[in-house]
Amino acid sequence: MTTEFKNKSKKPVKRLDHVTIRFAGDSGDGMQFTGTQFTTSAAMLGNDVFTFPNYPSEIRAPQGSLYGVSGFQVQIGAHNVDTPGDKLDLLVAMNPAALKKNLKDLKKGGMIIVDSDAFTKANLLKAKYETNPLEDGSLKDYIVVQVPMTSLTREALKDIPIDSKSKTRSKNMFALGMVYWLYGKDPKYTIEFLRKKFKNKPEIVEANIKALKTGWNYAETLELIPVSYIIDEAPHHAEEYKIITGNTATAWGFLAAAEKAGLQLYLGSYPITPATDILQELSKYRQLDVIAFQAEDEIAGISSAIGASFTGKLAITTTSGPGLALKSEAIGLAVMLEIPLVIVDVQRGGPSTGLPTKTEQADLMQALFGRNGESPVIVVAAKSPADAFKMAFEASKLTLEHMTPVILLTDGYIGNGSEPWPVQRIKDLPEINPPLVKEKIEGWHPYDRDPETLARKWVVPGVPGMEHVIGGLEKDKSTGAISYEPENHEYMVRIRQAKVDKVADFIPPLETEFRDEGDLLVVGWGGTYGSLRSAVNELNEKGYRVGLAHFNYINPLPHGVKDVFSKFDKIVVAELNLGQFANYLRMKHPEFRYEQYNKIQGLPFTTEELVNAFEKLLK
Amino acid sequence: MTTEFKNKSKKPVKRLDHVTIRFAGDSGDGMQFTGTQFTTSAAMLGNDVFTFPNYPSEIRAPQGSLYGVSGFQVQIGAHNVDTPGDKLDLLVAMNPAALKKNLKDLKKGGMIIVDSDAFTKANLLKAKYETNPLEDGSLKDYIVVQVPMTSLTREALKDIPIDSKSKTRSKNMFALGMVYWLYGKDPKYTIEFLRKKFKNKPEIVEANIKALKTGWNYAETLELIPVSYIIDEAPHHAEEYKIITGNTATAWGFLAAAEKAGLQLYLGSYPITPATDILQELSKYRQLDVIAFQAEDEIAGISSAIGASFTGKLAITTTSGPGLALKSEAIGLAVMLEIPLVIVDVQRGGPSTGLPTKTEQADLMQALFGRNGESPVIVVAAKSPADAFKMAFEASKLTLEHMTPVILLTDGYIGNGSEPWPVQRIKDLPEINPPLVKEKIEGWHPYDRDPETLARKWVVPGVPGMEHVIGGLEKDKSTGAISYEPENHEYMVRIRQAKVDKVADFIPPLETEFRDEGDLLVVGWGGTYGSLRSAVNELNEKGYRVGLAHFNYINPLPHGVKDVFSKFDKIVVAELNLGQFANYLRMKHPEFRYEQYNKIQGLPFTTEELVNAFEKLLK
Amino acid sequence: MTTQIKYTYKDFQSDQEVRWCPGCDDYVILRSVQKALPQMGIPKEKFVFVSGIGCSSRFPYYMDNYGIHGIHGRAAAIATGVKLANPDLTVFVMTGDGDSLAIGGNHFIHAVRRNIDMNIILFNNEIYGLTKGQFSPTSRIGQKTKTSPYGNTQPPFNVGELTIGADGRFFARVPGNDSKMQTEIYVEAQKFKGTSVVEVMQNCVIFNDGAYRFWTDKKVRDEHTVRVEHGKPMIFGKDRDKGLILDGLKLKAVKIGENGITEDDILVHDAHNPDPTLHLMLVRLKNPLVTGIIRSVREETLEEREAKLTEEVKAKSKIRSFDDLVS
Amino acid sequence: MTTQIKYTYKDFQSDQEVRWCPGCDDYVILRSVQKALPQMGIPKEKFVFVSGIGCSSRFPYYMDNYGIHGIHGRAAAIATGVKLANPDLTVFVMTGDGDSLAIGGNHFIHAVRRNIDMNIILFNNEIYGLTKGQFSPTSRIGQKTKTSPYGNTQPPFNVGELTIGADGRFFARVPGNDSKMQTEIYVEAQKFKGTSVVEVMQNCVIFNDGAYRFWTDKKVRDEHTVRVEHGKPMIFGKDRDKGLILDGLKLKAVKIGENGITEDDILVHDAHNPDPTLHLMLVRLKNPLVTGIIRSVREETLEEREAKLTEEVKAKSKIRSFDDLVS
Ligand SMILES: Cc1ncc(C[n+]2csc(CCOP(=O)(O)OP(=O)(O)O)c2C)c(N)n1
Ligand SMILES: Cc1ncc(C[n+]2csc(CCOP(=O)(O)OP(=O)(O)O)c2C)c(N)n1
Ligand code: SF4
Ligand code: SF4
Ligand SMILES: [Mg+2]
Ligand SMILES: [Mg+2]
Repeated sequence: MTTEFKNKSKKPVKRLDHVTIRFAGDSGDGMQFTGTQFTTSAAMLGNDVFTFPNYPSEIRAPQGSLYGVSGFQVQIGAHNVDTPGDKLDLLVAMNPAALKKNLKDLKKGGMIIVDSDAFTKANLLKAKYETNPLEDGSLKDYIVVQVPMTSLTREALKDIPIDSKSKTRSKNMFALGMVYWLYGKDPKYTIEFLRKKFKNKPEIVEANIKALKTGWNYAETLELIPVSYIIDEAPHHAEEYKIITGNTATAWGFLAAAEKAGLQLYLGSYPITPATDILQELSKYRQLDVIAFQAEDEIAGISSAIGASFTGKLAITTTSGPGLALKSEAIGLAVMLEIPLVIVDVQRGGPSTGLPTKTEQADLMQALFGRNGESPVIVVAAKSPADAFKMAFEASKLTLEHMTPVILLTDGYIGNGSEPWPVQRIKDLPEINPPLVKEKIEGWHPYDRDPETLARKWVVPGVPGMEHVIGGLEKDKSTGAISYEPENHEYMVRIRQAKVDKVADFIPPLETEFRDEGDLLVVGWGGTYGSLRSAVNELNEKGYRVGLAHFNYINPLPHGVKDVFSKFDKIVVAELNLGQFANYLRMKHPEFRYEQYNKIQGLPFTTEELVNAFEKLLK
Repeated sequence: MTTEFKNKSKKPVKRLDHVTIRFAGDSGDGMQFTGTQFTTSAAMLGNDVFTFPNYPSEIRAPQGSLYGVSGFQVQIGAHNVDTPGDKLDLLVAMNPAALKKNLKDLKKGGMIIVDSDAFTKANLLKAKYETNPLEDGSLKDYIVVQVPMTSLTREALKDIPIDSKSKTRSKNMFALGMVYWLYGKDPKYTIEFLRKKFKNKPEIVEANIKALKTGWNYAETLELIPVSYIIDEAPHHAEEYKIITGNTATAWGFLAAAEKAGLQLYLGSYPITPATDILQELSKYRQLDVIAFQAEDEIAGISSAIGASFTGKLAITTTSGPGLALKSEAIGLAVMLEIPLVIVDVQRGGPSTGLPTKTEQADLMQALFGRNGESPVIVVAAKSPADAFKMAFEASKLTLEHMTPVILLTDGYIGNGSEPWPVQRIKDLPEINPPLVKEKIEGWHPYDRDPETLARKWVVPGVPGMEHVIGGLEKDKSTGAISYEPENHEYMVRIRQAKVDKVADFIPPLETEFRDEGDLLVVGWGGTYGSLRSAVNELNEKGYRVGLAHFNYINPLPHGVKDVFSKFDKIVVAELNLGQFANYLRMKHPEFRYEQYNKIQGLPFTTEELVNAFEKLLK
Repeated sequence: MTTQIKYTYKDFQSDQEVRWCPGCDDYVILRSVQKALPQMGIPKEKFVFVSGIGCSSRFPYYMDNYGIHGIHGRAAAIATGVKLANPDLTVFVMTGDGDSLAIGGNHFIHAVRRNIDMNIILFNNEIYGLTKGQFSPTSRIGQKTKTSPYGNTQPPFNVGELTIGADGRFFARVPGNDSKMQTEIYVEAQKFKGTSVVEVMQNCVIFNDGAYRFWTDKKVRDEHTVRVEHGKPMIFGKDRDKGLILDGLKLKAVKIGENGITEDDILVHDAHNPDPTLHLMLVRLKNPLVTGIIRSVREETLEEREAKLTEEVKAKSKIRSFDDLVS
Repeated sequence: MTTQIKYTYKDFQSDQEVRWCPGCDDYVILRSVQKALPQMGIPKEKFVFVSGIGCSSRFPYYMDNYGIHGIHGRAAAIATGVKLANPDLTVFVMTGDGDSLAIGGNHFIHAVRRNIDMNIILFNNEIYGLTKGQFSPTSRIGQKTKTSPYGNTQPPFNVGELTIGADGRFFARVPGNDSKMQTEIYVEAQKFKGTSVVEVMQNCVIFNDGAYRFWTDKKVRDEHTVRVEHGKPMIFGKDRDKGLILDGLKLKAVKIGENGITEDDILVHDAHNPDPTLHLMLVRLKNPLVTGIIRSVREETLEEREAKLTEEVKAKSKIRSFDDLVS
């Protein structure tokens, strides 16, 4: 730690394995920024981290209102951390509304840091408090640290020549400084960051750093904070990880896949929460020859991607549930054309517009079956923010090598959440070998297939002598000409299915975590991995014999399911929907009996509720 | 029989139980008309009938070409007839292409009547015959009746003052006359029909009737036809039946339902094969206040229907597979709004554009699950052309009384096929009681529910004091205001599901046909009913112990499934897809083991292939 | 058509908290509509507000009327069903530039073509607000947004040109910050029988602040805009000393009193001319920008045509019920 | 751009049997395109034909080129991806009035707005052919079709107005039975850099026979149509004795020699004028109907603008690979 920020107090220091913190305030209070800074510092210093932001659905709600509260939660740990944490150890609440909305998530005995300046009558009213919670005793079960942050910040910055609004706005840095002190974290990364970011505004840099330091010092001396904490750091991580959200990781996975495959990346998309970030991220990379086309709607987005794929690009389209519904007809076309295409669905709460800013896993059935006719596609899912990189890469590899569309499912929770991603270079990544044809092949027919993958070749405009037309009508099994022949149709329906089924030979078999036989197997898929892992971990620590089988690959299912499942007495499928994966398993493996644990609240699982539910099954 | 058409020949008359005939010729040869005439006469005279047309997918293919052949198949029977028949007893082929395309479906020993005038070199070439099949002995296994129909017709009409083209065109009536004689059918209905239809063109009437009579007489005297047949007639049917296609029956079912419910019928649709007929049929009924709105696309079609439903109409939308895909997002909205809406999917071969003029049952999964989020709808299916009336009525009743969208599945086979429909009057039909509110109710909230059906009330614009807004965001369980509350969301997701599940209490329980216990239970759904029934009938006649359980109601499944299924040793699910209903049963009733019999050729089952397949399972 | 009840704008306020960003022009639109409604003489329960998805599409929640908050882009299609099914209702479509011109472009042009009597209020902020700032089909070339970090490359639609190109019979344009003009024009739009499109130059303070400053800023707006009114000369300027004249096939702004130009030389606005030539010129003008009702041509509406045809068919047909049909 | 290979129309014929109805204008279009292609000097493998669904959309199968027979309405959107992904290709969109203006209306107007260099050949038979005869968005009021048994009630789009309303830079109209004019105009459309829309007045012999008879019938076509050519006077008539003049804001057909009118009074066509006022008048004219290239205004295409921006960004950025990005 830089000497300046050495803890000089005599207060005791307590070592913790992990801690969960939430910064909450008005949308304008900079809570997302504050949280991100804390997270980055902790991670840079060698903690594991996992974050989850919780924005209001309004763009900019009136100051102080309940529905305008913005929150950022992070769990940091000395060891592996799989979730943003269930219950809070610390809640930073910049106003009454933030306190009101978030208090229920605080642990009994947890700490609250509030900006007491914000607890005005007007603000209390907006937060629908009848009495002041700082005074009425309602917070007696918590350690309440009241700090007049606004006035302290303004006082500290009084000599800096910036406007009064900017001074007030720096109070988030004051709060951050306090939290840094509390957890013994060096603020150097934030200071560096501020210097870079506001290069051209030295007063702003000064103000922010001053506020930060003031907060730090204030915490050190404040009696109300009787102790500070330390979460062991493993500094070797620092260089090889970046903290990225699942959406960024998804975007980067495609960038890497395109480069690895030697192809240009084409995205055709239409904004929709919570998938828009991927489009926004990829819009930045013209220098990498990415074409990020914002279309007039979802159908145009995917249709243009189909056109791009026809010309030999790695073509993708990104959306969320309602957009996937709109794309279903075009996905069917891609199935019929047998061309590469990745469709990303960042799932949100449904049905219909539903809960657009919340998370859910209820698009699984739609991804598997939401098309007319027998229209199989490969379906894969990412299990965490960082895993989204891997699965975007993997989805690209599968679509390019197997010549059939792939749907990649993520969700709002992992799309917006972040965790450290182990930086990878192109050379570390698996090869991608699409069956792209660049020169004339004698005797070739558009629907001839590779015997191993059943993929057809990818012949793109510009290759002389290979001119051909593909389309959505059923086609002859070899020439690709329109065919209404009954047997040919049956053959084609079955071979398209077989092509997808065969993918199972090219993906890793199912593995279990914790143990490969026992009393209960917890089965999950996609973004619930972290929560399930925590829960199963806890159960094993409690002495139960519980295994975890988490699926990244959904259609086809990986090999080994039967072996894995048959070694447990009970199987429970836990998911954020009414049981879609459980039902899918009933179709594919009717020989087992499946218990279900489901939650449909727009929220991820908490470890606690999972542990309780599974314990019941174990009794 | 009118005396004029009394069989005066000495040829023996053979009594048959049923017979299958196909009329085939160029698209311009009027085969659909000819077939329909024969069918109508047979039915009017008291036979049971079942037809299936087979159009070319081209609008008007070049004369004589193979792909321009149009066919119309009918089975007529003294008793119950469930299908258009597998193999033909008689093939009428107006040219070489018609013979070539249809011969494979003729029974060994069956009869072919050909227009020998059409077997010119040019036509043989177009039909890709190298030698003339009438001469090269390739038809030796059949009774071939060569008739120079064109010249005989022209000769017969030589004195009638119509143009030469019209004379030639009358040859289909010549052929029809022959077939009437052959099966001892009185042509009086056709003669009446011609008189009415061409009221203002007496020469055309004369020509057609003359041609018909000439054909009749010709058959009577022709030695090549050594015998005529009789299929017993039960004339009491004549008055109470109309032969209608499944698509017309669907349209009429909605007309009846709207009138019964006291509502105006609103259809918002976009043309698509093979569903267009329903839109076309309903476009005719302005006098019944039907609003048939042809929208700019499928999405506008359903969206406008949602708007109409909001105002208190019986709102429907009709489409086929690719259109259903496009409508999926809007169906989700209707689920969320909890308003009445029927979506008809006349299934065709898929995926994508697939085989647009062919039949298939591969949209089941899409109907059940093709939407984002947990988005349950009621799904029902019609099992035959006439049953489409009942199920359209039933779908309307369910959507109106349970305030949730219903998907009605039919298919190209039953949509285009026809059979006698027992004429029903409004008074014979069940009551429909939608929870429509016409006056202010104090204390009402938009999402209050009826405890029995869980349906909310249908309050429509125009009722003072009941103004409210509904939308696609999750809503508070009572007030309907936007709600992001986690528990409320879970409650709403589950109650929408429960509302659909509860429909099981309002529909008939599952029943079996033939026997209610045995060695094999054949399970089917939708348009395959006729074929399955024929096959199970045959198996029982052969002494096997086979039952049939056919599903009209798919989501929810009717009560009684467990009871029915558990009384058979084996269960086989037969469907025109890769096993979608079988998989659905695995989800809903994992306690049973399901065998599958599947066909994906754009064609209905034949009785023969079913009998063979099921026999194998019985061994 | 007139009713006894006298409403005030408060009768149209719902109990829902309005949740737009402070300073958003959407507040102005809301209040202007609420003020216009009492002037229409229509019972409250006969209004239906239909919207899609977007900031603007939240509108129906804030009105105490019947309404549907639909799905993105489909408001015009839903409204079409509402109006065809019950022509007795007064239908408003509240929509954004993304909602009606991106994903909903098709329903928009078809609604306009069909000329159903409904009122499309198009909140054109030249941005996607609700999804936090991506370019829209009306965003300008070069505009930096979250999905065009280096500047937008797609040329924008001109809403008026597109509307009239789709055979639009009523088109008006109003500044988002001018409540008075809005209220007047909403009343006119409702009176007009047929599809009326009102483009509101709506400022999004958060993601595209100042897009219309050149025309709506109080300091300059009188110089940079001309409000046209049927039958009146196209005069503008703080001192009402400027006007539009026709110079061949081009509109030209001139100063009255200069170069011998008098008020009589100034074009008189004919909103009712079925020929859209001049309306299109007005719609395209950028400086001064034209506000007010640019085009308003009465033609038979779809529902009128439908009703007439249905009457004709009924008069000729003997079928009165399902039983007649099957008998 | 020019290539050594000399093609004839036969080089563009595929081995698929052509399956339109005998007598359909689609045959004329096919042959005209096949004759136009050899004149373009582009290697065969660089052409891509994209279509949706409809009789017209069968087109790509009959060409020996790369092609996609897409889904209904999405041809323009698919083609957008083809061209943006590989600007080196020459892209044709073959589409019907239903395909491009009903279900595909949105993609159509957006393609036009964006000005991507592609050629949209719109087979306007004012009917849905493939689905056997329902009215389309260009069908006329009163037209009896299978879904309008008592006559169509929906007013039609004017393709040219809609195109120009969506900021169209190239619009041409050609008779479906005039192969020579078609070939010429397809060549011009391809040469034009930007989105070109060619409306073909295509006769559907089966479901809407004679829709264009008034204008295309050999006996009257010279009197009822005027073919405009850039830089030439708008003269028509069998004896080339008629012409168009401007009368205020209206076009008027006059007889040369009568009322003192000479050839010099006749309007000279300026297809390149960015101001669409006159083009719109021409597009709206019904008698004589205007054929030929009505508007052709060169502007930067989307792909040109994209390429320029990408070059700029590259010049400023040090990131050349994924590894640079994550380093
Ligand atoms: C099918 C679908 N696609 C995308 C979205 C995401 N979305 C919601 S509103 C919106 C754009 C809003 O822009 P605009 O219509 O201009 O309204 P504004 O917010 O600017 O008022 C988008 C892209 C959605 N809700 N549904
Ligand atoms: C999603 C979808 N909706 C509807 C159809 C049915 N359909 C096929 S072509 C067509 C209209 C064709 O009309 P047009 O584009 O004018 O082409 P034409 O046949 O007249 O050349 C329709 C409605 C379809 N194939 N797919
Ligand atoms: S984001 Fe823009 S348009 Fe939306 S409410 Fe805020 S200011 Fe208004
Ligand atoms: S139906 Fe009409 S458009 Fe289609 S091929 Fe036949 S004539 Fe041509
Ligand atoms: Mg907007
Ligand atoms: Mg057409």
